Amino acid sequence: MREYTALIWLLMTPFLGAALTYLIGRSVARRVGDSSTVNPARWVALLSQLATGVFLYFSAQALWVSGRPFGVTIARLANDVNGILLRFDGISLLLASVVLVLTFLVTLYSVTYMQGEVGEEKYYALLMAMTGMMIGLGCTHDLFNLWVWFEGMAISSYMLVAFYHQSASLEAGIKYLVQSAVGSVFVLLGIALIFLEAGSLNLSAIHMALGSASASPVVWVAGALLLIGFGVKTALVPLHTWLPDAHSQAPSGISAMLSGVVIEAGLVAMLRSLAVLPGMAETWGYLLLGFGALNMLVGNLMALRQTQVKRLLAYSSLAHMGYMLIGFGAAFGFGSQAGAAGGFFHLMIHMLMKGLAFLGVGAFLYTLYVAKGKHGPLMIEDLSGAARRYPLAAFAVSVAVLGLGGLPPLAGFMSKWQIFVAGFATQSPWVIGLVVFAALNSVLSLGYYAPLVNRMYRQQPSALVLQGEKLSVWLALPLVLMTVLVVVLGFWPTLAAGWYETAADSLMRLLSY
Amino acid sequence: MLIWHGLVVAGIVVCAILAIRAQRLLTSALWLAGCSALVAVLLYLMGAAELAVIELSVGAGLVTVLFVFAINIAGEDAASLPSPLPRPLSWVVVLVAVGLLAWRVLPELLPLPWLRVTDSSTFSDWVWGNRMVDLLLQVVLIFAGVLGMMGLLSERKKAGEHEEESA
Amino acid sequence: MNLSVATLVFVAVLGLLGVGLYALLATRNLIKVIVALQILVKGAMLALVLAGRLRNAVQEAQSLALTVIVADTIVAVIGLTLAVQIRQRLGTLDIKALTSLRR
Amino acid sequence: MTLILVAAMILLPWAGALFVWAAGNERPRLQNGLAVTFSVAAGICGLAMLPRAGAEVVLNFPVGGAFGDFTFVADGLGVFLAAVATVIGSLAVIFSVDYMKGEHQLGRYYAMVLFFIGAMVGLVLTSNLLLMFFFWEITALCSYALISFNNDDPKAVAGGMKALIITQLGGIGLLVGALVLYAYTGSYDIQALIANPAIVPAGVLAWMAFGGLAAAAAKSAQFPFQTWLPDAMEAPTPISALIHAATMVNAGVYLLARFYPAFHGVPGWTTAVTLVGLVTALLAALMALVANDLKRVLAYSTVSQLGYMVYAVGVGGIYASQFHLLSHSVFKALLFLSAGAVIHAVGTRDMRQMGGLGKQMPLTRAVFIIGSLALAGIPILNGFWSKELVLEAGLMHGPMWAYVGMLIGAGLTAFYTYRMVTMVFYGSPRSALHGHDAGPAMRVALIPLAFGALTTWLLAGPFSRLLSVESLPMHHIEPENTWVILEEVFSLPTLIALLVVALGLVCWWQRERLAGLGQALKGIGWAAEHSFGFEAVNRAIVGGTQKLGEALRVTQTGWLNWNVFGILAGLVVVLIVVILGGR
Repeated sequence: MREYTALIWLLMTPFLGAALTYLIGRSVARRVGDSSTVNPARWVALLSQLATGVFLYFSAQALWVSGRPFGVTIARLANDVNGILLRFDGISLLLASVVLVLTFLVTLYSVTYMQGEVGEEKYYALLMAMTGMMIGLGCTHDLFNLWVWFEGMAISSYMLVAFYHQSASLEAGIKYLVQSAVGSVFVLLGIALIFLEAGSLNLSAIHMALGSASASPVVWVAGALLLIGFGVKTALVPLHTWLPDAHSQAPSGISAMLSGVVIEAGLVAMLRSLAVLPGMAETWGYLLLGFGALNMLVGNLMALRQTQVKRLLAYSSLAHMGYMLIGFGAAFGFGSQAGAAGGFFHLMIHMLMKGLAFLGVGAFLYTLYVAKGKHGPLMIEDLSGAARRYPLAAFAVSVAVLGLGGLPPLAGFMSKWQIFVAGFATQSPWVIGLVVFAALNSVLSLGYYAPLVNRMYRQQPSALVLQGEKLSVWLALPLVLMTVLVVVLGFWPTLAAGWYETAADSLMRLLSY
Repeated sequence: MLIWHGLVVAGIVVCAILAIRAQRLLTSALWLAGCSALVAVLLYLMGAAELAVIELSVGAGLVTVLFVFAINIAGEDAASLPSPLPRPLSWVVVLVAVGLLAWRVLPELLPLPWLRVTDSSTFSDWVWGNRMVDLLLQVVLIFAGVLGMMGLLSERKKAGEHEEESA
Repeated sequence: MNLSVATLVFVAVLGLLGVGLYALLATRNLIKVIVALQILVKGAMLALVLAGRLRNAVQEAQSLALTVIVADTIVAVIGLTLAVQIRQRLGTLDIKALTSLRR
Repeated sequence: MTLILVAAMILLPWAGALFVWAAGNERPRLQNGLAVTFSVAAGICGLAMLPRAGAEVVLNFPVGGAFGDFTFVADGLGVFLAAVATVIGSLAVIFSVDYMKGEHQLGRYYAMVLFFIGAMVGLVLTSNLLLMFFFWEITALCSYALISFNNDDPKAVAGGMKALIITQLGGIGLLVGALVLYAYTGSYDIQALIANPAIVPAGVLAWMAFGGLAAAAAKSAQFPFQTWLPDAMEAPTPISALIHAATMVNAGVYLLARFYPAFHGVPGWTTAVTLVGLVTALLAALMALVANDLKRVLAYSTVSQLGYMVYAVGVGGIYASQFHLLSHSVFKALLFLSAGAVIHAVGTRDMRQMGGLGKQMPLTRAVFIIGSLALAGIPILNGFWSKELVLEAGLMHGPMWAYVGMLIGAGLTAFYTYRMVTMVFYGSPRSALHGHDAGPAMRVALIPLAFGALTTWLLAGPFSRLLSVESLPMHHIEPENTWVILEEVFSLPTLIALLVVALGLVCWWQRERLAGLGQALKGIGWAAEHSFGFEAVNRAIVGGTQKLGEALRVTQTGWLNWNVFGILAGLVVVLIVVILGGR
């Protein structure tokens, strides 16, 4: 397969899959009723994900073999430089893989979780569309096109957040919508200003056009707008306020997607667009480091006193975004490739761990509430003694949260370590101080992760646990797979090096250090 | 020339302000339509004729219809209660943000001459050619949007199954 | 000071931006929040076209702005649908009713 | 062969953990059998490894990236501690067969114990500082999971959390050390650092040295981190014996001993280590004097004895410190396990309710007294020899004030030991408690330990050969004959020390007459009962953090307007930063 053929199909398959998922699902739903349990939408979605995976494999193969990014320009005339360049580099590979893996697991998981919900086919179709948007977001090399993918990702996710139609989920949905729309306006303004200065939207062309002159104040303002605009989706403190609401109210599979890949996709968009503004990387680096510190502190402190499990996990996403920001801050501010590698590694691992945590907690939510037609928040007390009835799910959640807390031999330790190493290697006292601060934050985070584990291993199950439904195999399968991955990557971190090292290399090329 | 531009710009801002200040939602939507129409005029004046048409039909037309529909269903909810933010704080933060933007960007714009358009490409060259990916994505966006709207509007048939735990 | 058209249009951008942002801070009605979003996006769109005009790339800028209009209309549609649903569930469009998710 | 043994010592317990966990809690007999089999197999490997110690690398996995080479070196120090971990570990597992009978979640218990044993072996055998940190944290994780094994008890949960948080806090010191080492040398090789500390700049080495001291103090429950160990006594007693007396808490001492050649040149480091040891030994001994919970007395005495070992490292007596570590592991494990037998029999840990139990449990009494005598430093038990070696080293190379302090500590040790023995086993019964003697599996664990407490001092010579230049080239420990080493003990200072110990005992016998003195010392007693204010500091820090977290929650207002305000405020701040500092 020609490399760009694979790339184009990689970008198109999810959308074709989304359309097929909806059409087939809808026609069946019309025949056998909306809340049928035999809706084939999920299988169509799974198949199209597998097909996407095949094209991703070919693209990855091409990238690894040649070691060079490749791309294709879609333009009016052949070789027209003004077209949109779709380019597959290390960052694209990382984001696409992470997104696809999590979507696949979430779809498996939803087989039980979303079974019989009204609008199941819409759920899967939008999930596929969101996946496709995120894959495209990683692959585009055009600033405006980046925004279109970004906006598409947001549009596909609004309904998923508010899927349950209850007052709380609608509330979370509208807050999410308004705040991401504001962010998206800032991004557009930033793009307009860059377009004004550079006269081009291709990222490389922007880099060259702006590189010739000294940075004008307009470009600085544009960068700030991009940082804040994408920062809303990335949940930088204090732009984070939508996150705990949306993450806690969405169906658990969607919470996993939001926390595991959507905010990271925002981060990737931010990094890509900021990286091409020449001669400013240092300032963006310091800003990212600052936001990283703030995110860790606020995320951990807010999580400390939470009583709702999903809200607690949502706040911990803030803290983990902080770790990634420290890695990328070191990359921007100090040209540390190891920092970028650490940031990307933590992005991957966080996807696994937080995805696992949300799916595991969701499994409890499902067996204790949803399966009985109730929709309440899962409180920490509800998990008392869960391990006695659900040993597998309890173990998975324990692995996830202890990994999030950075305890070896789980993968979260290794990715944090990579970031810490990069921080120390800068030999800047400020960054070293920040790394120590990050380590202190990890200890602080144990202050809420560990009680969660204790709660699940109580001898006396809560009444709710005793009445819970059985854990279905579809709920259990993703949990097992992700638990194994979290442990294996803890012992053998370099297994993922093909992804995070390549991505870090690509980012450093963008920064042209 | 400049006067026309000036008048339209003033009209846009005034319409926007009135849309915000209007007590009734329907009035607000209509002022928004006015604002949108004036933006279309400005776009035309700037040489973006095709876009002006689209803005007029979509921005001033379709969106207004949508608003009117929504307001009809939702009903007026007129009472303008005070926001939780202290008013001076809102003023200060908006003025500072906009002021900073103006301070950094306007001086760069001032010396730029308002040249005649010499671009020989056509709108369709761009939409159907160089920006085709965007265009295809619009299709997906519409698909996702329609699905999202339908999903949000669909009646929960298993309503009994989704009883809320009122807090 | 020689006031150019570019400056004037940018003033419109800033005006729309300021009004929209202020409205987001000051209004408690959900539908008005959506109106404010519309106003904001109009500003951003004007800025795009302005940039294109100054770069002698009006056609390119138009094609970008077209996508902005479409995307933003979709956002408005979903936002309005959400607002209607909220109104039907909670009986009000007041943002105060939407503060159950706190802390 | 060494390669296989080293791998087996780590992997056998871990495999055992998996098997026990997989066996399921419905089959406790199978779980018992599996746990005992795997731990004993590891123990045999540990013993078989003892004659094979050497300074070469036995295992090397090049992992690459920022993780370096995962190397293992089975030198004397490591092999010795690995043997202690596996042997005492297997004894604790055997003891658990009786002690944990009827527990619901046996799988979790054994899996964690076995996981711990493997990690402890890894910790002492690796020569990659990252990997050491890795294992260091695993031991903390296991310790936490086992302390709060009984998750229904809020005290157990709190104790586990406290242990976890405090050891993790200290662990940051080790983390900094490892990161610094990598940042300046590009590898994590411990041996290279020890052979030539000059590979990192002097100022940076100081950071590593004091970071290491902090980590060691937290792990070994030394001043000012000592508070977690007494609360860790909520763990099942075999765990207290294994993790909180014989192995994990020694990891801190091990760390100091391991890096002594690299760090002793850092100005102020040895003094700091000496001081930490001295202060801890005295404070903990005072607290042991007033505690009434049997396991807490033992915990304080552990802290105090660890203080002796740290002190020994501070004055350069690596050999003495490790020898005392050996003795202490044996007699303290013995004391804990026999205390466990008592607690298991009578169902309480409060010594005020015990008394006169000796007649009901003669075997337990006998082994407990052997352990106590060793703890008090009475000839000819192993504690006597090793403690005298520590004091000897202190007198020869350390400051005089510290030596005097440690002598006082020795007297206090004798005093509280005697108090404990009488309160538990002698006198008239203070309540209607009925004890039954230790069960068969318990005996299997207790008797070898009692024998060890009587005899391990005979190993002084072989032990010095184990730690000699052949396996630890940088520590400069001379191999000596047992008798030469033990002869050193017979000198005037030893007599003084013995006199102090005797004085301690006399004080107990004459306690009625010394009541006046007791009144005078009431302030100290009160302070000791309140753990010298450290608990209050802990509580203040924890409470403060929680209050801060609670206060911050106000920022999540739920008001959409405020949310948008957050975005705008962020924009303004970034714009200002960019305008002012954009370079």
